[in-house]
Amino acid sequence: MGFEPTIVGFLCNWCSYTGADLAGTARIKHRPNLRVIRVMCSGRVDPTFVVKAFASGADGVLICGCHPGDCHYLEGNYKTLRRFELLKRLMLAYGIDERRLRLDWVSASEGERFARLVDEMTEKIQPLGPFELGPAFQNGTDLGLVEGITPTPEVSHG
Amino acid sequence: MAIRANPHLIDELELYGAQDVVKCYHCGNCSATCPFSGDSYVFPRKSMRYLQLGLESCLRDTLEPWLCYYCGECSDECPRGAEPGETMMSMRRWLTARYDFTGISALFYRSPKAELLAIVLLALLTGLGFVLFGLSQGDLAVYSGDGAFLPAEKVHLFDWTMAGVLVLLLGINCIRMWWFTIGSDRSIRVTPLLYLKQLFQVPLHFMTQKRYRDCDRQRPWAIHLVLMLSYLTMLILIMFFLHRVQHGPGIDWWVHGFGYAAALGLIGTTIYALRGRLKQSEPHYKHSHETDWIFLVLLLLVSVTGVAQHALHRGGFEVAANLVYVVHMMGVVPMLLLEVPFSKWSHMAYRPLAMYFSAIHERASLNVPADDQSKTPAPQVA
Amino acid sequence: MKDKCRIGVYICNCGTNIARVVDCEQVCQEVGTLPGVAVARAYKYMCSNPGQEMIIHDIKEQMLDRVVVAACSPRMHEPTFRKALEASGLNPFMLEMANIREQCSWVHDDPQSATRKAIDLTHAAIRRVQLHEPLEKQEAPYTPTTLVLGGGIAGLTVAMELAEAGQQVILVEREDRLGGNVGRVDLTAPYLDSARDILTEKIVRAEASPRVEVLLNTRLTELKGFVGNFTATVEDDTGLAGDRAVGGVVVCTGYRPFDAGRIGSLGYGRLPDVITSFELEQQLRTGKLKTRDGKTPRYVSIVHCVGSRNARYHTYCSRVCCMTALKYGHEIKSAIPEAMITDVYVDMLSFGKGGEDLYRRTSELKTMFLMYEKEDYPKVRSAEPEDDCGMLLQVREKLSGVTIDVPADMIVLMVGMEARHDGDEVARVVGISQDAEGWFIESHPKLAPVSTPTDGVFIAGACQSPKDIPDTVAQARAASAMILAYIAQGKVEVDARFAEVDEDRCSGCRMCNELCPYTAIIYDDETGRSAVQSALCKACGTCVAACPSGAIKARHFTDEQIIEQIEGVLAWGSNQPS
Amino acid sequence: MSSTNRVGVFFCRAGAGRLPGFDFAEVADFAERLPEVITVEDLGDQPNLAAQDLVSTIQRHALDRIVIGGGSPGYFKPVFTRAMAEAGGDPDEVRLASFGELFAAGVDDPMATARAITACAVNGIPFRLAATPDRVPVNPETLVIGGGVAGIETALRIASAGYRVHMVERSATIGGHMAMFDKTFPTLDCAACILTPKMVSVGQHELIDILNCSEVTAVSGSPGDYKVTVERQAQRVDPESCIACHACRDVCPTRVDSEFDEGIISRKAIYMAFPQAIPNTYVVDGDNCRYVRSDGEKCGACVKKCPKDAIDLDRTKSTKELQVGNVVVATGFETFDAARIDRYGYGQLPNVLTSLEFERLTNASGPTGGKIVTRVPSYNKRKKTEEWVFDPEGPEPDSVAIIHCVGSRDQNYNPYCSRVCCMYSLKFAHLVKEKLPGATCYQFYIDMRAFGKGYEEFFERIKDEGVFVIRGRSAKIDHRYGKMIIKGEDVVHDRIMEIPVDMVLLAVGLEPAHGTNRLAEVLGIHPGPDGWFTELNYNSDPTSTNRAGVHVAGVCQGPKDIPDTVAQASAVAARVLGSVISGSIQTQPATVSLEEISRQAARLADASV
Repeated sequence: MGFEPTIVGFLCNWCSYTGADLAGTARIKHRPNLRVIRVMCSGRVDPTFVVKAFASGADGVLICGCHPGDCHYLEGNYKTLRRFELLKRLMLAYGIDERRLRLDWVSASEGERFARLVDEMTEKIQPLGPFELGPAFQNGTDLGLVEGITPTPEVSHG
Repeated sequence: MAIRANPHLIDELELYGAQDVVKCYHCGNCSATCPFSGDSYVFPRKSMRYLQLGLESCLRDTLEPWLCYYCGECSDECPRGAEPGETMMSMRRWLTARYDFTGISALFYRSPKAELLAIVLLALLTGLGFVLFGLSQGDLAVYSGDGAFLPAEKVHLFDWTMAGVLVLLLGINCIRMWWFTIGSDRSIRVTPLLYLKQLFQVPLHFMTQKRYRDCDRQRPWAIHLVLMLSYLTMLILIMFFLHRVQHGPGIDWWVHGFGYAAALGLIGTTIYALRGRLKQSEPHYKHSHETDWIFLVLLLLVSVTGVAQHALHRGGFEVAANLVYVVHMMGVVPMLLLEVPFSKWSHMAYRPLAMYFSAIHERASLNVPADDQSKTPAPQVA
Repeated sequence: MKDKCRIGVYICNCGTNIARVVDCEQVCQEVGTLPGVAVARAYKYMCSNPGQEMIIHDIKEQMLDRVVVAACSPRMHEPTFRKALEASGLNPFMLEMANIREQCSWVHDDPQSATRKAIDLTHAAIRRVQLHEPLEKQEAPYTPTTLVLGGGIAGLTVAMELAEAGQQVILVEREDRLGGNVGRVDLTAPYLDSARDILTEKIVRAEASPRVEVLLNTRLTELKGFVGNFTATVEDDTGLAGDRAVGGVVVCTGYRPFDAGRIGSLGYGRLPDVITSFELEQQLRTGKLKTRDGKTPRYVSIVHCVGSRNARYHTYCSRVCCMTALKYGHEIKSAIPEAMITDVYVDMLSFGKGGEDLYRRTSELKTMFLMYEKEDYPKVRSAEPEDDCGMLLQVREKLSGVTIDVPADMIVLMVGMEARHDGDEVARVVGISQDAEGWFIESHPKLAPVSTPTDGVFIAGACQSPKDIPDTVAQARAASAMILAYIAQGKVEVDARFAEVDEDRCSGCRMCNELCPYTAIIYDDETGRSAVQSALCKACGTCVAACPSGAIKARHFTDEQIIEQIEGVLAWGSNQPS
Repeated sequence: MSSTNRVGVFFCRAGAGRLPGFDFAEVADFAERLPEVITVEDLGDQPNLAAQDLVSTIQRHALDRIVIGGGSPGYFKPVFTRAMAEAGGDPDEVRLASFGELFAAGVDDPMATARAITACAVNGIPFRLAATPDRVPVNPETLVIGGGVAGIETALRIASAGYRVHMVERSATIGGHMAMFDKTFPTLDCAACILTPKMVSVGQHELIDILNCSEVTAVSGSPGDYKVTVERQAQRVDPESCIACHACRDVCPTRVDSEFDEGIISRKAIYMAFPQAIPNTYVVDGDNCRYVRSDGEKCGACVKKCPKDAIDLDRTKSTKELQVGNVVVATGFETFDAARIDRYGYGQLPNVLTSLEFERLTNASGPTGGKIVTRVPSYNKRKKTEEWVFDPEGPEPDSVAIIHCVGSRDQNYNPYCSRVCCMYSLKFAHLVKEKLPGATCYQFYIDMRAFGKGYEEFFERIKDEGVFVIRGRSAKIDHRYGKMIIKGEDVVHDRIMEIPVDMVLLAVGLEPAHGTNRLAEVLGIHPGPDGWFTELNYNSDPTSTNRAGVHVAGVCQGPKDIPDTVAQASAVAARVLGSVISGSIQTQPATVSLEEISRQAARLADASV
């Protein structure tokens, strides 16, 4: 059995989440590795969410929003785009393979595109193997980048 | 090469009786209903399509209308009232006209008035001829034997002359039929042996109409067979035993026995058919072209006058018998001369021939590498 | 707070939709042991009455304070279950749904991994719901004026429907006349009634009505605000702009005809007597049914599915062309009784009331029907002098298997319907989405065929997908019903999910002010802090993600809730020995 | 436009099938006396008119306006337009006086209406514009007849605006046919997921009263204020007390075919149609209950068993009077009786199923739990007979054929297209392929009518799934050697197909629900030639009827799919809300005075100048 990565997906409510639902209604089969978290807009995706996801054991993170120009909130996805550049540099600094993080656009009518995206991403991450926390990353966590927003630490894991 | 559509063909066929074919929307119900429609010949839908599109050459070259015996099942179940059965009937009329090289047939079918006129003229001419002939050499009061008004041997000669003309006319038409349906078909190669091997089909179908019996309803077949056999019996009696037929007044059971049976059969079936057409009692009687009426009326007239002269002769009414004989001939001549090569009666030749040709065609096309004949369709992926 | 949670977890089988792939019992067992979970159940149809009753019963009996439903997409049934929570006296926001149908059972085949995923998603929902806070719904007044975009038959119907109910309407039309595409039509199928009479009545009444304000040559350039309280900026040709306060918007922008010139083989634009259905309509209206050189055509050919049912142009069927073509058969025959009509089609879609009858009657006119394979368009060429016709149309006729040349003096192309080129602009302004073909997407084809994801904005008629007149009128009225329901209520509930600024943490940097696309955040000079105007906020959360001091909180999408969810989906994996 | 028009009126009788018993002479006589009319001609029923003759008529009388009167005068308009253009007149001045539409809808005095329509056309004004409706006060309550998806949608729309709705449903539960479906095309989301929440909302809405097991027996009153008599079958189970615990069902000795499951399994005489039924209570089927049939002599077991004492088998039917302003008719359809076509063998061959039976079979909550299996013989101990039943463990079919247009598009049965069968057949093919990937599936169709949003795409997808689509109506089903042989012509490939299959699904068409004619009589509205209720105007007013305040929604007006039904049902809600919000309802004017016509015409002329 090969390595099955776990990918955390942040999908905007209006386009990408709807597109993912459409993949469902159209029964477009794809890999079961993505775990979707719904946000109202891709602009809502705080870089700390991404860092948190990796810290909690995700092997990859996918952020999806409406196509540039189509944002339900007019320009939220442009902000995501700008923020994403910053995020990539951060990833580099942490020594995270950039293939583990992806930003893409899926509109409400692109169920097929969404399914393809999930498959592609899964296939790309598979050969990379499970994500391991590098020293830089751990330093980052120590620096409080993540700690600051982690809620009540006494939560036990299921 | 593309064939040009002829939007006027449908108007032409309308004259031949195909009034409802325009309604067909090609669901294929008729072809699937038809017990004859099968592996090599799928009809009537396809022929109806040729007709709708005015593909004259396709229609001319098809044997399919002759394979239909008009049981009427297709018309009964047609969801659009397109009358596929009647359409096939009309196509047979049209094909008859196309096979006929003289153009007379086409004239008759397109204008029944012309046919009626021709019949009346020919009848009068015949009547006049026979009366003059009779008066010139015989005695109106003598029916048979010496000095007969219309002596059997002379009539016999006349009959054989007429038969010669008929065979010539019909023969040419049959050859044309062969050319259209088999001869000109480049896609098949027919060996003389195959022609010979299948030749038995002609008498077989002529005598038994055996295919007709495969229709779901068998009664029309029975009626048709009785009519056909009666007619054949009568034909043989007249062509070969006319002398004995006319002989009298005693009853020659060896000949007259057959004659009575045949006359009964002819009169019975024609009355049945006329009644059926009047009452539109069966699907194939629902629609009547003028030529159908002319044919039946002539046949009934000829049969009745035939019986009448026989009876009058036996009853000793020689003058009356001779007069009725003339009337009889006034029916017989137009009926044979006009109906056999040019109109409805030609089908007694075309139909068995069609069976023969179709059997040849079927076997000949087996030699040709056929396209996929499998029963399951290929997935229709665009 | 979290320790004291009592969560009810409900896993829906959705008949077999979910249960076929996901082992619902296993999900139930695994999540049942999680901290905070008081009860976990699986049931055939959670959304049905017994299912909802079960939840309500449990809330009361088991003293639940939070509910997780693992079922279909929240876009489908979140409102349903929220109502159920409300019915039992719980705040509706104490609900979280895990989407284990659209995003799990329907897209995965392997039961094991699908069940795993369903458990993870449910687990995440359980973790998240623990941090949910009760939110109170807010109400806002509803302005009983409606903006109708588009003055075609749909727009006119909406306008008159509302005006007759005594309500104010602003009818905005981009062109210089009302009537739209129906205005170009002479007679309607299948009864050949006058389209003009239908339109005249509506236009005259609309223009005469004191309740309908007709704005011609005008566009909607901006729509601000929210349901019941929109501010619409309309701009006319001269650039003169004005703001209107409206409560709801109905988009009825219709369609445009397909450009037949795109299909080269049909000869449109190349041969003068190849015309579109709209050009024929014009000829029929003016009584001048002539070829370009002034002759009366003897052969008229009508070609269906031009631009429709073809992957290269539009996959969809344009729905009205078949009936219109059959109508043309009658009209041409009436004007020129000697004309021969050929009708080249793919499938005959004469499906409406009276449609099949019209088809039969057209057949009886001796119209020659030819069937071609979808996408295998006929080829049109000029005829030679000996052909005795203007053009020849070559068709690979399916039902005879023969390639046929059809004589034609005039060829009518039944051009399909296409989304309008300015559709994306409209979609952007009013905040709705388009499908791949450019049609506006309704909220749900069966649950809410005229609603859109933006509350208060409705779509009607052929801008949603091709439609004939009766279906357009029905849809237009359906949209009117939605508006009238708002008006009758006189108020709207405002989404409780908006952003809030924690004044203590706000540094007053004003970064968020610029970011907000709805200018809902205003900086207060006196306090030196920013504040969100909740009614204008649409809860996108961009400001939340951007705030450097973490002072902004998105209600119902807080950082804490999302992070808890992230940990939830990954909880199982991190517990596994690697 | 000057007031001295020269108008020619022509009556075309051809296609007057829409006008039985119409007196053309009377209208012609009337038209002749109108001031601007120069000539009136009755062109009889010739189908083709020569443009040249008309040109000379126009020129002879110097006509500047033409009015064509008749049942469907539009059929003659193009030749008049052409003649007008060739005679040098204004082709826009060819007006239609169409009597067919109002005739079909049924008006009280058709001749008066015809005269008014003619006068309007002569004056160049649409009848509907000239005939300004009156407004009368309206009762804000609404009656919805029929609790299917159309009735539910209308009721919810009206109630959500804050107005009371009475919903009368003939059967025990609302939901109609849609509740029986498994999936809906083309999105394949489950019907229950869409419908049951709406049913729940109806059941819970305080402004909606559901009267199940009830029928409307009489309607009196006038627009805006109708008095409706509703007859309700005996309520032998008290809905307030019933807790749907099944105890009564378990002891009931009587089994009858379940209507909800299309008779493929049975139910008891005390039953709930399906677990999600609304109202969610048990009902007693009085026609089959042993106690009721024996006048209280026998049985009564359920009464003793009920833990809440909710059952009283001695109750009798009751009537209820309602006062409403609007009536919405949403009575839907029933399916064509496939047994009428004996060559398909329905009723004789156990594995020939109708579409509704298959919906139940493939439905997860159906008798086999959604498994597609063929019927197998089984010995019924109670009846001591062998019968064919569905066994969830029974054999799966290897091949399934679906025949379209069963009873539709056929002059021997129903000439009209039922509009939904093509799509649901494609859906069936998909379900077969999804649940039995190894099975072969054939579709026999005539024209593929995939016209809605996403439908054509769905058709393409079905083909990609490997379903064989055969253009050609199957003619018959034979039974040979234990297999059914389906015979049909593949008209595209010109061959006869004889395919052995294990299961045949008949895509039966839609017919008006039984009792439609009686209801029409009670309400004073008209069913058309096909039996569906006639709308006031096909194009501009597809939901109104000739009686003001009586609306038609959904399939009872003509076959429709679910999106179109929902849209139409909401459209009716708009009409109802429009009237109750404004407090008055518009009457349907059937005639208009000459003075009014000329006044309106003058106004129209001023407006267009």
